[in-house]
Amino acid sequence: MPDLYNKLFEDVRFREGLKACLNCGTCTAICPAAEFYDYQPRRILDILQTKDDSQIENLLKSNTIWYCGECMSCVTRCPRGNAPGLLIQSLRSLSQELGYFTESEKGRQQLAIKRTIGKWILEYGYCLFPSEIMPAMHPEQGPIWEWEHKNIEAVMLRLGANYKGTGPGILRKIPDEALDEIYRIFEVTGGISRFDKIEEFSRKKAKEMGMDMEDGTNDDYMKFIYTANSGNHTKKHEG
Amino acid sequence: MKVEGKQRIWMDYQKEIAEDHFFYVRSCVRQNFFPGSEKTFLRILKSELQKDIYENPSHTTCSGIGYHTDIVPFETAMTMVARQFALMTEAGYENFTTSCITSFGLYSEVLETWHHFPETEEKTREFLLRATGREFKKPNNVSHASDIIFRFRKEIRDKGKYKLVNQHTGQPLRVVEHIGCHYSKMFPSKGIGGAEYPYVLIGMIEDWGGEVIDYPERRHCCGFGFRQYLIQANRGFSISCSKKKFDSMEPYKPDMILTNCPGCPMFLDRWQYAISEMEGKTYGENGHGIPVLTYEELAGLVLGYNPWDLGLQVHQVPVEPLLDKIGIPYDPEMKFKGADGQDLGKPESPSFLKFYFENV
Amino acid sequence: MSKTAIIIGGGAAGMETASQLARLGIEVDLIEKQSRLGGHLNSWDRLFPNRRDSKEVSEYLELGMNDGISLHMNTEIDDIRMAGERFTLALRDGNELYSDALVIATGYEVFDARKKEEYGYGIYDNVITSVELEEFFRNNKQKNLFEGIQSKRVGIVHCVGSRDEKAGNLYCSKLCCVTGVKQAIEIKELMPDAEIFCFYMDLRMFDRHFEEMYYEAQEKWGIQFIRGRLSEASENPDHTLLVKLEDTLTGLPLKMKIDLLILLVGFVPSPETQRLAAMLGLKEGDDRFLCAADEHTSTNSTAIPGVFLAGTVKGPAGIANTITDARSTALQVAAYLK
Amino acid sequence: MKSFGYTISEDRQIDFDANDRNMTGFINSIEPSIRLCLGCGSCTATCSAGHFTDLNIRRIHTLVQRGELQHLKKEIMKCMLCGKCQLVCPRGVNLRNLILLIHSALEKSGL
Repeated sequence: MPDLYNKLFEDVRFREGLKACLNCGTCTAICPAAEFYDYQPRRILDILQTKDDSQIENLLKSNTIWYCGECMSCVTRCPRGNAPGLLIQSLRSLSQELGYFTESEKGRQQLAIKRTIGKWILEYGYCLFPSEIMPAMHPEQGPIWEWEHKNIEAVMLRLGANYKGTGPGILRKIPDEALDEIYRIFEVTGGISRFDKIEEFSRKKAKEMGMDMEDGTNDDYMKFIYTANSGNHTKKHEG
Repeated sequence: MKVEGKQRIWMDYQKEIAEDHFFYVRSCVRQNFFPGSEKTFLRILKSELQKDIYENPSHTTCSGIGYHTDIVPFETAMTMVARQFALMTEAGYENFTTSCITSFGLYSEVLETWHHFPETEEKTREFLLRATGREFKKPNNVSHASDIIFRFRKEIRDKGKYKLVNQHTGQPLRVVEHIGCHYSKMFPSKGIGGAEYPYVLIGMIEDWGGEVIDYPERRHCCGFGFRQYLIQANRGFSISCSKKKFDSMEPYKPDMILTNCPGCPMFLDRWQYAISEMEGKTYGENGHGIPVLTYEELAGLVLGYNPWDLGLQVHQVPVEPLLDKIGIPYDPEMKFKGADGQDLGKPESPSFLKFYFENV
Repeated sequence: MSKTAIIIGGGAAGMETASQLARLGIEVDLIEKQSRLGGHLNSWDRLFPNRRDSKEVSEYLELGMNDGISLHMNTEIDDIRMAGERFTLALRDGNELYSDALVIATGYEVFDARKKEEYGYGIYDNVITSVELEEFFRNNKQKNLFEGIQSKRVGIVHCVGSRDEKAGNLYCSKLCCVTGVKQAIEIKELMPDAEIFCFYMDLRMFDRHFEEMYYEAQEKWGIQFIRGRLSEASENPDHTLLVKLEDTLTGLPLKMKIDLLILLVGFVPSPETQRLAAMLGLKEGDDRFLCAADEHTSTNSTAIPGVFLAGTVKGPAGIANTITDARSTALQVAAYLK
Repeated sequence: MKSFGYTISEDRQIDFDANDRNMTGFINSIEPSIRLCLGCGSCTATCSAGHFTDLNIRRIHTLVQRGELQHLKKEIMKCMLCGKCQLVCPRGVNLRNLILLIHSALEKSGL
């Protein structure tokens, strides 16, 4: 087993986020994830403080670390200056580096995020791009988005955007040189390697689950991870 | 509730906001969902306040949503941020301002990290140089675009045509404010008014004539939670968070919700629609919902800009009841027209949320 | 000429030090900046653990104010000079006092609850401090604490401004726990149908009969203890409060409506203590309370010959320990002056 | 009503005011020692059933005080009523009786 605690400790966010927890629960008290998921940020610190790699391994393979919404409300309140939200980020990073994320339903979703947000960052230079936000995948966006999506160029023109245009402005086409630069940044800093790992471990998992996985967003595995919900995430009481 | 108590706290969290010469970076979510807001922000700064604000066409996403969905490593995000700083340095600017709260939080986090762990700054400089050949200076002043509108709120009021007053009753409009989590929850001193009672939107509402409502779930996240919305299987979390806020604010009968984060207004707007479709429940008066505005949209209304230039037509919750209350004229026929009056058809009407109605 | 001592601070520690030194035949000047002796004791109603009237302790201390003690009320100190083994105190009124020994007994003040922003003290109508509750008990016992409030649920919040990096105080104020339990019982005595909750992290019932009082609170009075630190309070439309904490023994977040929230504010060094320490060059600990010459064996003297400490300038302490400490200081001063 | 592929959830908080605490009152009045818990966890540590199941007797005790009894039916069936918890309790809380009383309280209210 890799030296998990020490690997986590290499992450500055981990060092910044874990001082010494006194188990007061101010984090869990106001954590939106704790309100709706079987989740307590306090427990995360409890486990990490043990430095016990077998417990940490379980955590890295669990749904637990994927419930947090990274709103960082916990950071404001902690009387000891811990930052549970930052610890979650370091745990998620390590879970992906080691491929443990594919062991949980919520962790497996990383592939879907990589293939949407990740792809768009490199392709458009934006985290989102309107033509990609399909009303069918986002029905809650309502009739207004359906209308807007259908008329995107005209609506963007009406609202003064420079949609796919050159020069500055809203939703301009980001110059190819700039896109090349951000690709190189991703290459140099480990971003591309993170993406490759998400792909590689997911492919392995899809095979193990006997599911078809291609490169886009329409294969069985992608559809499965995008929508699968066991319903076991919100339970309040044991038994 | 004693407002003096809050005022004392606001005094403790004063923040320096540059006066002029801004290097501007955009927001991914805002450009997608509220393009009119960014347009309005620049219009106010340039034509109303005569400020110098520069946008480099080469700037990109800060990768914040990727960072907070954890597909983008911290080192990558730091270098993406460094590249934006390099563009600023090259253009000769020192005051960095961003349209996005996630970005604002990330810029703050990166600068703090560099401060506490100087080796990370060194490494980032090396990465950036290797990847792009660029070098950078750190900004002198980092602000969120709402900080700037806050700073010039009185000038906006003085130039304004409208006040946040209900013209039928003469009473101030009752406004709920919602602050993006990453504005000050991580670093209270970086937000006007701190983390517990942020003042950035309250200052605008008060100076423009409205009344601020404080309600129990004011500090609650809207529920975006990055991966919690982006993946369909998790959206139950996202909508449940917003619903909690609506249920908590409902008894106070707010006339509108004002936001400073790009994502929050979209979710608070769309989830009202989704809740109505899923449960038949609508908030606000007469089944119209509670209009959700960005601070730029509200500033634009105060200044008398055409609501359809501000982009208020791309809200799912109709804004007309609010316009009527303030007494702002609008042409219903033009709401869904393109530039030069081009016919674009109309969105369908939701099942429960009242979207089309007679002009009062 | 016989040697004299100056005691700065006329609270319990200063009064008892003065009284004991006078008994030992040493001439004492006792300086108090207010118009009344007794310090914080004047604000408390009944004392833990036996709930005896604080006025009885005040009376005891006043009995010690005998011949040999010159009282300087309403007196502030502008400057202290040390020359050889003599101290010269320049007073605000232009006078000077001289002595061979100096006792710092300037005590503490309570934590400013407004700094704990998320509890809304000074903002929400029904949030008060434990000190205000004592004042209420002392002055308005006949009145209804819940006047204008419909139901009667009280929340008592432990560790307000203590054990809290963000409040700037990492230390435990140690007397708040027992104060909370005492006040819970007292509210219950006044209003038997009140429902009372203590929100705590640990109950530090360190002294004699404290634990028994906790037991009594549970057994006789039905006070409920919920293990979790209060995370935030906000105001409901009807001016009641919505509080949120984790019920850590179940691992679930908990919310409840509270009619009156009482904040158990901790100890912080008084500004006067810090000012005098700076003036004299006395060592402050990382908690900003003053350091004695040795933490275990010389708890009343300082690194400066002739300068002594008494009471809560050294950290949180209750009345009994303060009085005991003051006596021990008096002995050390007497030995030094001999 | 439409479905978008997910549901709006109720929060998991203990909503103290929404809970019916009549059963708590009933249990506490019959077995007053229940009030005396100091949360030390000796009971859970020694619990025979707790070694083989996820039964947590201290948690059950706390949930009863919060009025969260509705879900305990299955949970208390894990208890073997051996009474070791009571033996080790430093405050002499009759936890065995607590289990029995939860049972009868639930039965009384038809749960």
